[in-house]
Amino acid sequence: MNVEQVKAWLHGYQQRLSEVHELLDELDNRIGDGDHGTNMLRGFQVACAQMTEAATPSEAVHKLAMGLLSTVGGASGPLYATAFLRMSQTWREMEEVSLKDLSDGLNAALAGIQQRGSANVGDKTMVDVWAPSVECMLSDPTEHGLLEASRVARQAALNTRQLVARRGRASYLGDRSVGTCDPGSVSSAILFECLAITLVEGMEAGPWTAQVL
Amino acid sequence: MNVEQVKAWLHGYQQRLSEVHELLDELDNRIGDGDHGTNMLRGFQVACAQMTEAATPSEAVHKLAMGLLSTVGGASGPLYATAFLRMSQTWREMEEVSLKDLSDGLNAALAGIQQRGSANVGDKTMVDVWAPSVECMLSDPTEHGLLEASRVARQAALNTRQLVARRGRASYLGDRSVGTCDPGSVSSAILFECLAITLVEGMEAGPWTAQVL
Amino acid sequence: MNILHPNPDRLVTDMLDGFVRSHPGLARLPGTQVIVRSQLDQKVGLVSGGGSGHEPAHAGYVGYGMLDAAVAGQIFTSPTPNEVLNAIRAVDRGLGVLLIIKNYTGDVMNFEMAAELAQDEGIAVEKVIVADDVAVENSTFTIGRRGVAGTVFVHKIAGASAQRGDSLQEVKRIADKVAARVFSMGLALSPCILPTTGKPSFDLPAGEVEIGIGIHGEPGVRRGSIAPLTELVDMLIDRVAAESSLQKSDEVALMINGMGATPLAELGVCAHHAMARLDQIGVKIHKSLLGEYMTSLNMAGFSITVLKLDSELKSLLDETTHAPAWR
Amino acid sequence: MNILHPNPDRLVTDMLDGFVRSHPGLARLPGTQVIVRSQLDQKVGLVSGGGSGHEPAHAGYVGYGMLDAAVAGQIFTSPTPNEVLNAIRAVDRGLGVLLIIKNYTGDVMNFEMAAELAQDEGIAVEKVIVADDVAVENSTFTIGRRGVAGTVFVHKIAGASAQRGDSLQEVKRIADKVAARVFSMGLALSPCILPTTGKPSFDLPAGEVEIGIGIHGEPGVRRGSIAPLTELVDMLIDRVAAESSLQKSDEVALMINGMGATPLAELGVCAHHAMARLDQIGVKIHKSLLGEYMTSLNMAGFSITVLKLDSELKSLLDETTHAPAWR
Ligand SMILES: Nc1ncnc2c1ncn2[C@@H]1O[C@H](COP(=O)(O)OP(=O)(O)O)[C@@H](O)[C@H]1O
Ligand SMILES: Nc1ncnc2c1ncn2[C@@H]1O[C@H](COP(=O)(O)OP(=O)(O)O)[C@@H](O)[C@H]1O
Ligand SMILES: [Mg+2]
Ligand SMILES: [Mg+2]
Ligand SMILES: [Mg+2]
Ligand SMILES: [Mg+2]
Repeated sequence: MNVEQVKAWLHGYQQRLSEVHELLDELDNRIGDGDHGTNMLRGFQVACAQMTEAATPSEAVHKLAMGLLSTVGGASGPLYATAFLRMSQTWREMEEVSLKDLSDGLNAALAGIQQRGSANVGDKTMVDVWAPSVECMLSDPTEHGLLEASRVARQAALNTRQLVARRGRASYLGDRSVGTCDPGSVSSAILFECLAITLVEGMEAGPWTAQVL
Repeated sequence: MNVEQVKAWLHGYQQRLSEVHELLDELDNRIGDGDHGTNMLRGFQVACAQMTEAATPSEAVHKLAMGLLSTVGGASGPLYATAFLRMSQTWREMEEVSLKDLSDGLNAALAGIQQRGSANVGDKTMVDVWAPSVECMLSDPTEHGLLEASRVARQAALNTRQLVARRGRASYLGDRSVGTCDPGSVSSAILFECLAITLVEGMEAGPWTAQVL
Repeated sequence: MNILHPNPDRLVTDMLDGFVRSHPGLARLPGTQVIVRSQLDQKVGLVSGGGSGHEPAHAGYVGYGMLDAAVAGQIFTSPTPNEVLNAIRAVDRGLGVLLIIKNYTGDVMNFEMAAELAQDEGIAVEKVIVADDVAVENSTFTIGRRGVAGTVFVHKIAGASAQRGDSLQEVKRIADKVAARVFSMGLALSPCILPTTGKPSFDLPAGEVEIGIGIHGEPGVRRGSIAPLTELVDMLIDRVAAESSLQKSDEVALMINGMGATPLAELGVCAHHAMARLDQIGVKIHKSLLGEYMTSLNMAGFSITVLKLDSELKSLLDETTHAPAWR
Repeated sequence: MNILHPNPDRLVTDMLDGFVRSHPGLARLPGTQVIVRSQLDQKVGLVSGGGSGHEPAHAGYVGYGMLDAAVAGQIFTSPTPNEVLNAIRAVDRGLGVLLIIKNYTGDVMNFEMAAELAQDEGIAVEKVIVADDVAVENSTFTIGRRGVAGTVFVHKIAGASAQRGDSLQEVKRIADKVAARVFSMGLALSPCILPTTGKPSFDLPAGEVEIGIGIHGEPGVRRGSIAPLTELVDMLIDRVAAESSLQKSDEVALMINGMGATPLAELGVCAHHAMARLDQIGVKIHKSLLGEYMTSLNMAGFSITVLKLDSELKSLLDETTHAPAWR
């Protein structure tokens, strides 16, 4: 993956956010404070514009992270920013990242998310998506593994519906948090999906609608 | 009219208020602040109880007025209190009041209301009811005149519907005050009606409902 | 959805007791709905009041440098003459009492009857009638304008005058001057819900606003469609400016007053736009008040008040007060 | 019905500008959403903040004797680390800075990232995390309780400590002590309407209340049917009393906090009932605050906060402050 592909991935994601931000707000409204889509869209709009000058994958995600850090706020801001900062560190000095490097970067990102937010799998947070998807990529760092990771991410996001939230704002609802998919998990699954779309010919965006979620 | 009849009149009125206070509130809600029925009921409940000891018509309405003065508040409080104070002055020293005395008392009451509130006929206030009814009684101080006064009062209250308010809270609405009967006119018309019921055999209460008003 | 009051008859007295225990400088005259300063100074007494439902008015303006007593009626109902008389008697220190009355038929009549009763007892009583609501046309055929949020400026400035020891005539002169120079207009985005009936004070279709409202949940003098906030604010400021003949170099005090259910965040945005408009006109803003000063229960909306200052009013406005709701 | 904002992106900055021009002691750091005292004293700096929509929090608590800076995020969204860092840099006088953070994942992470960045620059930074909401079960499996209205007491008392010249460690000790002794719980009679979407934050059938709400328009931990106010108040007081192990002879500060759309009249009635219940328990009320301190836009409802005092906290609580929203 070269720097242009990294940019394509993230611009693609920004584009997707502009389509689904109301859906993410709606999910967050049910078990949180209704701003996850607005937060993410605001952040990626500004942050993506700051990537323009970046010459390497590492630089691109670093600029993105700094942009997120100064615009998103909320819980998702520091978490996504930390994730991209860790990718940037992993890919330092690389002109291009292999699928193996990509997997390592995503793995480091997951570690960063967990360090910042101390959530575990099953807590109904974005970790529920990142953990199995990264697992997938690590064990099979190929196009096939990436497609699989995207599929797994989607399923994991849907599976958060039946979980009781134990981290983040939704956790205050206790049992009442069951029955709605976690918004950060959905935004994370879409990030993995956009990655697969960028790197794998013929891969298409899945339906993310209120009916499905 | 002896003191017991005065008390019967006002207790009858209190009883009637407990039936129509929500209607009066509703009328006041449309062009005022929705409290005329509540104000009147609160006032007459307390004030009627204070009449018990009264030995003469004058004393009865004096005690009633003092009770109203300490409980009603709002625009209607001082107006009705002034009205009954003037009746009390007119009837001073009388053991019993004739229909002529009654007419004089009501006429003095009207003068008091106009002095306190400086409203004229046509301003969409209780004066629109008092003025023609008192006129009626003065020109024919008999049972027939009283029945006629009650009928005139009712019609005058209904006629306030098409007037633009120029005094009281409804006046702030300007042209928007047209289309609803003035609540103080309705409560006044019912007062005249109760008087006729007390003094004239066979007289019955008319329908005061949202449909009619 | 309103609170369910176990005993609606005690709503006002319970509220007053909650207030008094939260503000050590206030006391309730036993057996009445009158709030007085717990310690009175040797000066002209100031009494205001009106129906309840306008909190923090009027009890919130009782304190050093403002009122000596506030008389609370039932919700949106003028207090009775007896109650006002209780207040006058309690605060008179032999130097007379000024009544600050908002121009509503009920308030005027009840306070005037009380003034007559007090004068009969030998107490010197003067009154000022506040009629700052420029939404209502001023004409000799009507009862004139309503008293709304601008009344708070009369409390403040007359309060400072009385506090420094001015005579009853002088306090009245100053109060009349403020009343003559204060102009307000408001609008509602929703009615209020009356605690007695649980019903809205009027129906307002989505997308419409009531323009030129009073403070008793009444509909406005006209209905408009909802426009961006800047337009609504400009409309209010422009009307107030025209009615008060605001000039380029005038100095004013501004009040952005919430009607009860408008978030302070949105009032802050209103304040920003209102000041921007006054800047355009070239008016100097000496002081700006932001918050809830004269409410209409839980009505959503706001009013804008402009007081034209001169050096006398300015210095009195800037004097210290300890009344809990002035800030 | 909400206000129509011509430019929703500028909602927060317009609001802050409206605030700043209404309060001469406040200034906005140019280009940021940080409100600072216009004159800083040589003392430990105090910074708090969070999402907007809680007004008068947090800008209203900036002033002599309370905060030095408040950082405002977007509506209900934690501010970014950059913004918090701006505030820390602005108020540090070489004596260090205390961050007062409400226990929300977003607030904690963003403030902590800012603290790390500031420490990298050589600024001494400490933090206190407020988690006063007893509606949420406290367990090691969860993130613990939320920070709600009780945070205002931390601002006040830590503010007094810093103002008298205490060291960063001492201010932190006192702030932690307040945080450990403050307990809150609230309920909602209606959701709030989000200005961004114009939609209610949740659906609530008529006749029901959300019990144990936060301050971001979230539904409560459970739903109940509407009961007379006395019962609701008793329920909140009893829960707070149990969680704080209130004893007969304890002395407390009480806060009755409106969520944004509940009339002050009704808050006064709440205060009356709450104090009656505390009287029954035999607790002494040293001070009682009544009004809107930490809101959730235009949500209808209220919260009750009890702070258990000792002589140290009592004297700091009684110290002077000029922050506009403290009264
Ligand atoms: N401790 C945590 N660890 C990992 N992810 C978290 C944590 N807390 C919250 N999240 C994620 O953040 C999302 C919410 O983000 P957002 O709505 O933008 O912020 P906020 O909750 O502050 O409003 C949740 O859906 C969840 O996936
Ligand atoms: N100046 C006036 N003269 C005569 N009657 C008046 C005047 N002003 C108001 N009224 C009467 O009072 C009634 C309203 O009374 P009420 O609702 O109890 O008081 P308020 O208007 O203070 O709420 C009106 O319907 C009208 O008939
Ligand atoms: Mg959220
Ligand atoms: Mg009325
Ligand atoms: Mg009334
Ligand atoms: Mg948020």
